[in-house]
Amino acid sequence: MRYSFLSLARGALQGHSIWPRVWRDAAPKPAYDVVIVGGGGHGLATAYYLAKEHGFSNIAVLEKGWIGSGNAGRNTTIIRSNYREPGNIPFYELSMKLWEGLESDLNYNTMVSQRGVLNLYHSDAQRDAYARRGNAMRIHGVDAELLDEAGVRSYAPYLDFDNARFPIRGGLLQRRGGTARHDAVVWGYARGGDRRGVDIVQNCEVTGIRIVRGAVSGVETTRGFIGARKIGLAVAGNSSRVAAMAGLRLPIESHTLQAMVTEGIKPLIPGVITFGAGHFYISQSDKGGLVFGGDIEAYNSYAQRGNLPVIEEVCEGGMALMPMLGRLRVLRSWGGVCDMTMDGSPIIDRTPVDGLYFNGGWCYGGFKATPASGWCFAHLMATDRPHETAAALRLDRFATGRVIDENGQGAQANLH
Amino acid sequence: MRTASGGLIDRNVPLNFRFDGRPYRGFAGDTLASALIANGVRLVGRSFKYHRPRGILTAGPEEPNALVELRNGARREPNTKATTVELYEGLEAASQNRWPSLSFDVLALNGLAAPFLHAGFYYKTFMWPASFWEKLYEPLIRRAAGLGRASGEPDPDRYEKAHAFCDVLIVGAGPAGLMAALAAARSDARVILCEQDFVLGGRLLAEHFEIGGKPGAIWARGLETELRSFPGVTIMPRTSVFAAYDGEYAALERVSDHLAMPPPFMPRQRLWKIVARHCVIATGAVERIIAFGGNDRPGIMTASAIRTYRNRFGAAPGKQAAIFTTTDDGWRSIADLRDAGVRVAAVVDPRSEVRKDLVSQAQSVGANVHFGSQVVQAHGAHGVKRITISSPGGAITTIDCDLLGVSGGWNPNIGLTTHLGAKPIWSDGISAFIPGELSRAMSVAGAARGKFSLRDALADGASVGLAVSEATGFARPLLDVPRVGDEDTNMWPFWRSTPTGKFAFVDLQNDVTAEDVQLAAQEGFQNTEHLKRYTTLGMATDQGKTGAVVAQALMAALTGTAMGTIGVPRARPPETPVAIGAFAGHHRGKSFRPYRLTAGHRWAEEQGAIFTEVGQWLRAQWFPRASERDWLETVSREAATVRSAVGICDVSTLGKIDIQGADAGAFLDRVYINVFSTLPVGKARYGVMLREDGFVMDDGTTSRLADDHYFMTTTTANAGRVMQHLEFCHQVLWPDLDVQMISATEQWSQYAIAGPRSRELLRGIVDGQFDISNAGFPFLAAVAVTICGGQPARLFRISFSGELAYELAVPARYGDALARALMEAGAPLGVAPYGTEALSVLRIEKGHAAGNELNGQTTAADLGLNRMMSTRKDYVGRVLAERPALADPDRPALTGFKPVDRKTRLRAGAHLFQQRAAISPENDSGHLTSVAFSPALETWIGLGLLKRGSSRVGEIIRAYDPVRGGDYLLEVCSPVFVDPKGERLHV
Amino acid sequence: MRIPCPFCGLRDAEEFAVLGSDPGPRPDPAAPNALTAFSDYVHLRDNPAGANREFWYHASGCRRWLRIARDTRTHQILSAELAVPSGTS
Amino acid sequence: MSDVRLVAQPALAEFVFSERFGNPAGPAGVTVVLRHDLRIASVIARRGCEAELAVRVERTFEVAPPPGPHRIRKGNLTILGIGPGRWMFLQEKGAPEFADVLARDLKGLASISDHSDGYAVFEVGGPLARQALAKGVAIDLHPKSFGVADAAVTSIAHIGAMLWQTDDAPRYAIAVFRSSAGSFWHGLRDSAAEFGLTVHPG
Ligand SMILES: Cc1cc2nc3c(=O)[nH]c(=O)nc-3n(C[C@H](O)[C@H](O)[C@H](O)COP(=O)(O)OP(=O)(O)OC[C@H]3O[C@@H](n4cnc5c(N)ncnc54)[C@H](O)[C@@H]3O)c2cc1C
Ligand SMILES: NC(=O)c1ccc[n+]([C@@H]2O[C@H](COP(=O)([O-])OP(=O)(O)OC[C@H]3O[C@@H](n4cnc5c(N)ncnc54)[C@H](O)[C@@H]3O)[C@@H](O)[C@H]2O)c1
Ligand SMILES: Cc1cc2nc3c(=O)[nH]c(=O)nc-3n(C[C@H](O)[C@H](O)[C@H](O)COP(=O)(O)O)c2cc1C
Ligand SMILES: [Zn+2]
Repeated sequence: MRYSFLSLARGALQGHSIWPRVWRDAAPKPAYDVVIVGGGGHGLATAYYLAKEHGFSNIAVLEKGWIGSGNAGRNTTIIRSNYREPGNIPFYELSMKLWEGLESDLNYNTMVSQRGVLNLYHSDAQRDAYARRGNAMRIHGVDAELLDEAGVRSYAPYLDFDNARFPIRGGLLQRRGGTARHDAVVWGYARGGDRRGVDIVQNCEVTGIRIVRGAVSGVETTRGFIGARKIGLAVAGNSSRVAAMAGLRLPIESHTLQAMVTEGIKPLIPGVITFGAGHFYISQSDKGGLVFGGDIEAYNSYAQRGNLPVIEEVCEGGMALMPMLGRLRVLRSWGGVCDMTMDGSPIIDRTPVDGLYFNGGWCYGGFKATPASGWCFAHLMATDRPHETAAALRLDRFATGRVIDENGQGAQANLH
Repeated sequence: MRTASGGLIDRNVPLNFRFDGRPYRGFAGDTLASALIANGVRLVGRSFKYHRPRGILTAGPEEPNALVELRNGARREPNTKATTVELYEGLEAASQNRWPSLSFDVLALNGLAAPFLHAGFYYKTFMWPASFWEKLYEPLIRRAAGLGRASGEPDPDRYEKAHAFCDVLIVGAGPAGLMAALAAARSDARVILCEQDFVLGGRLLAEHFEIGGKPGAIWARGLETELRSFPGVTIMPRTSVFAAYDGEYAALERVSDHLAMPPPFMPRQRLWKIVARHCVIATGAVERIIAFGGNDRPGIMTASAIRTYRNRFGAAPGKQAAIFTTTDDGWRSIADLRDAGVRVAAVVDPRSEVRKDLVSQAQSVGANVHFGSQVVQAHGAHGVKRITISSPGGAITTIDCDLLGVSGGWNPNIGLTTHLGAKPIWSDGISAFIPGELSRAMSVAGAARGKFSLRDALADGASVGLAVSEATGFARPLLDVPRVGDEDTNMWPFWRSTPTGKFAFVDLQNDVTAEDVQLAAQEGFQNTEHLKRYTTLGMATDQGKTGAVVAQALMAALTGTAMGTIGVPRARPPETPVAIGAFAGHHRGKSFRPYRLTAGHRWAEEQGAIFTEVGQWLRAQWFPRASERDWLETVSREAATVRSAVGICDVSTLGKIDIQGADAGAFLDRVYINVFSTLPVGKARYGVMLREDGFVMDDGTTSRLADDHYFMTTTTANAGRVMQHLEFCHQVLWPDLDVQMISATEQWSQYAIAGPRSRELLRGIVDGQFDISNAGFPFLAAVAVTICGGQPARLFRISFSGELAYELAVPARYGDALARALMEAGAPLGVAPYGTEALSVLRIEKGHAAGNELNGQTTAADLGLNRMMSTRKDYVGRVLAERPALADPDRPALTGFKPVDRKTRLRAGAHLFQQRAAISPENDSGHLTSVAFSPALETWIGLGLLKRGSSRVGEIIRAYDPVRGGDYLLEVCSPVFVDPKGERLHV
Repeated sequence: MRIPCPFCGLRDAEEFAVLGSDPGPRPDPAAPNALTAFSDYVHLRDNPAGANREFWYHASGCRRWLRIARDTRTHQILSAELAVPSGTS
Repeated sequence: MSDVRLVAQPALAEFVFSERFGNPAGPAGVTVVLRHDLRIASVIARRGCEAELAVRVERTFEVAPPPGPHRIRKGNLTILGIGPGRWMFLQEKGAPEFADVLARDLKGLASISDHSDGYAVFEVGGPLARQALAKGVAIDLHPKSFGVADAAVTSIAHIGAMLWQTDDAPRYAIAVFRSSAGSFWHGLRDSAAEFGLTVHPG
């Protein structure tokens, strides 16, 4: 069923009986050519592109809960390609381009909204760092503008310019950045994959990876053994646990990232704004809630929840930047388990086990990567060669020293 | 209407207020909602999607409908639940989400378009053309969505945070909470009792129960008095415990919200962080709705809310009522309505029978009783006027009423029990979710765990209280549970009427209907979480407290599953919404973060310094003079003064670490790339430390004051991290070493005295017995001296500027005086203070790396410091610095740059390309890290990281800075622009 | 979260800096496989869902490094001890 | 040589104090005294010397350094336990040589550093002192869990501090780094405003 104004009208007249399931409730088959572990955005996008771009037809996505129950279903929806390191920029820019065509590709409104992403700076050193980053983006053909204080004042007059502990000096603006409706991305890819024959199997937790003579043969799951010639891991926050099933140790720690949403209000904040002197970023959802967050919890966690100090810190940042937020109420806060790497950048690579491919290390920033991650992971799994834009996202970069450390924090996961 | 008597309001204290501009009057003890009801106001707001007219559904924080904009101007609070607003004199509130007015709202047309606007309709359309989304569709949706309007102005009120500790925290002061508190108090425990309401008593305030022969509210007041007599008990009204976190609870005290404006010196709200050894959750239960057509019309209320308005507020929400109930306590409303002078036209109960006395009571007030019946539709545009009911055999009856009480059963308030991850479980007994397995430090009592009758709630509160006292190590006290009559709690799970009718809501605020649930099921969004995310069920400001479970029950029926098997709804903090300002407390504006000032701060201020933030420090950036046009002129003058005469600069912010112990030298050898154990006493040495991953972490000068005593300096920015790193190296890696360290940053006030005349200046400061001649006190000497006639100080001959220079440190109490003394002594020599900017110019002229180069991505070799890397010892980072990519000779290395056109201004952050190479990522060969206008060279100069930079001196390259429109040629040169042989250091 | 510092007592986690998981002993820099051993030591982590051994630094307290075992699913602290037992520093 | 004599400036000299802040009604709920007479030195036991150090301290000062996060007072000497094998020694009305003398007395057994200028010390009393402090202090000051025999190194509204109780009134002493004294004072002033606050610049 194609979605359009027309079909919507038809549905309205026929009492909605016309709408079929968005994806089938597939039961697992005994074996597949490709099994993707993890029904988040990345797993579903990978399956979709494997089917659409590489002609695979016998694919399953195995999800331990319901699709989108991981970070895909709980992120703050920011998409951008304003990276600094040459290992990252082309990849995230590919993602941005895919976002720009995603809705017509999927025939699903994922509400990609290029409302602009502004990162503020508060010192000369920060300005220089953003200039370096903006220039790197421009050299890669990505849009970037460096605003001075006057530029920020006219772009976002409601910020606190006059009483700030760390005065705003300017910002790096990517106008093509913005937000997308996170759940819709999951559902859109699921629908797209499903229509191309991908089996989406929910409530199917992978509990083991069967390896025969150094090569994968399938996965043990809570719904029985499922054979597979190739297995792709896209389990984000659970990367270490699943990789351990194949005997791998990863340069990853799992940490909670919290986010918050306020009660709905009429349009107040048009774009996405990130504070440069504290941990705080914000945007407004189409429903009206201000969606905001900040730093990860410093300790390892799989609990999918965080603690009060980070919430306080985030709100302190919010009040420092936008004192008009004071009386708006936090309606809900939540947490997700982030796969933090030792250099803060992701990994899309083969593993030492034949037929086992790894996609993870998305830290707190993998939503924006969803389309490109699926695209590049599908490319890697189909061709056994890295996609050109993801060639730097290797697993061995820690051993060789070719790390992609955007902020220069070094090998401590919770500092990225 | 206000009843003639009754209620807990104070009829002697009338209060005037306005709603949508019209004046009304209420009484002390009213909420805004009860006062509106007492004034006959029924239409209070508009719903989210269809903009349907809405009234007041409940009497508590579970309210989905009666949202208002409270107060005006900068104090405007959108989405405020009228049911939780304590009335005060002069209160102003306005309806929201309507245009142009509450009674005529253009977007109510959405209601007509409802067939198009079903759950998730937007995912299926608005896709073409792509650019129309941001420009057209999205702005439309955004404007239509949202509820109230933010003020858009800085919040003028103050917020506070506070900490509290207790043995037992009790949440909720209903009968269960009060009994638990009494038990704990009598056992001598330290008790905190938090109640979100402004009166203690919970449902006792809302019902006409008697306890031990006294009205419930009076009993509660008596108990409150007894509790207050215990010194260990703290009672906190107007305080919601809104979250359970690891080891602490978060609560919000609404200190001044019941007043027009906070009194002087008082915050608006206070965020409490409560550490309790044990917590008793006694939060009661919330009555839920039933899905039927038009169940959202103003005048439709939960039956318990009707009783609350009648009994607590003396307000009757209508003239002619009907009751639609599937619980026995719904029937109890009849007596209360009768007492309020409200006619009860009918009682509709889907069950086939209830206890006889309930029936006879209904009949005694003239109500028609309809068993096995259901309300299928409510009618009335701006408020219910009529209801249609269907009875067994399909009979349809119409009943006139302007008030419909609905009782669909009770949901225990279990939110707080789930925050730490415990999963609720479904109870068939009460047809509701009850708390699952809890941590050992948390108990639940009363209606919050399904002990619904008053008798049970009292007994449960008492027994939980006693058990908790014992568990926390206190003696079990004597406690009688007061006598009360029995109370009906029978009910029958009943979720929706059949037929369900149009606009049968399961989420009133977000306009989610039973039809939407059906559609979600059909499209595969069946899991509770998919249902929620697809339809927005339970995502409104009430978090679905009255309706979400109805939708879940519908979904269970549609999918043929048992409740709870396709997902359990997850509550998240905060239990009730909390203002962002409260989480921030006083950390906003200039108080966002503490600031740190050096001892010379006031002196610098007097010198006219402009300050800049470096971490938390404020440092003098430059010292402008009236005659100077701009900062560049000032900074150039300051730098030139250092090169030609003498300048002084406050460098107290550098991290200083006192390191002692027999193995101090050996320890330093392991943390620095170079050797310190051989440093002679009385000498200083520049050191570089790496992180274990081989990249540079920090640099600084470390002096040896005695055999077993070193004094380290770090960069200002990294001081904390270095201290932590050193402690790690000692305590974790090498605990065998005899070394002790402690930060001494704050003890010493330290000034750089730099320039060819610095020795002359010092001669006027340092006491005569100290030889500070070039020979007697050569470059890198570091000793204790006395100055100004006996004041102990430390003198270092070190230089960041490349000039003859010193750093002089005194105990911080003399920091201010020393700056003044240095200025005085230097006056004849032309001394000037200089700030961080001139400091930066001077160091760039000398090619010294600083923050922009020590960016965490550079190796010692990148910075030209590889010769310092000792090969004779192990040190942190040595091994991984040998990784192929770190040892790659192609890496960008520290290089100097001058513009080919000497007038060109350089800017840090520009990227570097071969002169004729195309601008492309592959050709990117580095970037400018730091730039300065060099007064010595009379041109802009720069440092940067350029691929194979050191072998490219003389080459002309291109600097590309598109974000600032820069594109110019540079000459590659040595990073040392001034005095390349370093002769000036030694004069 | 409240951390039971063996010296200071139960304190708010805000007072601490946490390094992350305990990577085990620092490898022998002179061993022939030092490069690999150090790279693994610095980068690879077990990252278990369950008991995890971690380093916490009581930065706003006694400035001791603590070895803490903590359940990453519940945040429950299983044990906490000073990195250097008292009396040996 | 200079004939200038350096004059000491107390921490917080840059703040102008008036007698009374906040709520002007009735007696002040909180009183603050700034202590400028304290000499402060850290004493960190050398490796393996803790026991011997305790003996030496006891012999010298007639009081043993407390082994835990405790406070002990003897004459004008106060010792705070700030970490395992680490103490702060404070001398009231102390002389500038305090740290040097300590270093001499404890030579070989401990490393001594002078911090006399590194801290600003606030003494906070008055009937509502505890209520005011609860707005920043994250440890339980109830007499059941904190008393004159206790000391704590902690953080108060993002500012590092040493805290101890000087008498049972109760009065508390709070030492914060000199550079943060201004921020700390602002926080304290705001916390105490509702109770009324008097200040003695000491
Ligand atoms: C609060 C928060 C805010 C964020 N904000 C942003 C943002 O603004 N912008 C941005 O770009 N990124 C953001 N992120 C990061 C982003 O959400 C993630 O990086 C991204 O979603 C990860 O990819 P994914 O969608 O595939 O992961 P997930 O959705 O987490 O998918 C992994 C899936 O694997 C499943 N799984 C795990 N183990 C197993 C198993 N053994 N068997 C079967 N299935 C398994 C999980 O259930 C899960 O559904 C945020 C993250 C959080 C937590
Ligand atoms: N007959 C029935 O079916 C039925 C059903 C439910 C309740 N009840 C009645 O309810 C009462 C049950 O007693 P109880 O004490 O368990 O509940 P209660 O509802 O009387 O008291 C709960 C109290 O907790 C407060 N509260 C809730 N959440 C809070 C929070 N997060 N922070 C601070 N305060 C909070 C509420 O404001 C309320 O005062 C009895 O009077 C009983 O008659 C009857
Ligand atoms: C962009 C975004 C907007 C959200 N808006 C709302 C909202 O308006 N109301 C709400 O109750 N929750 C909102 N949430 C939070 C979700 O209810 C939920 O907490 C989150 O997806 C995590 O799921 P969990 O709490 O079930 O773990 C939003 C989440 C996201 C990511
Ligand atoms: Zn400690």
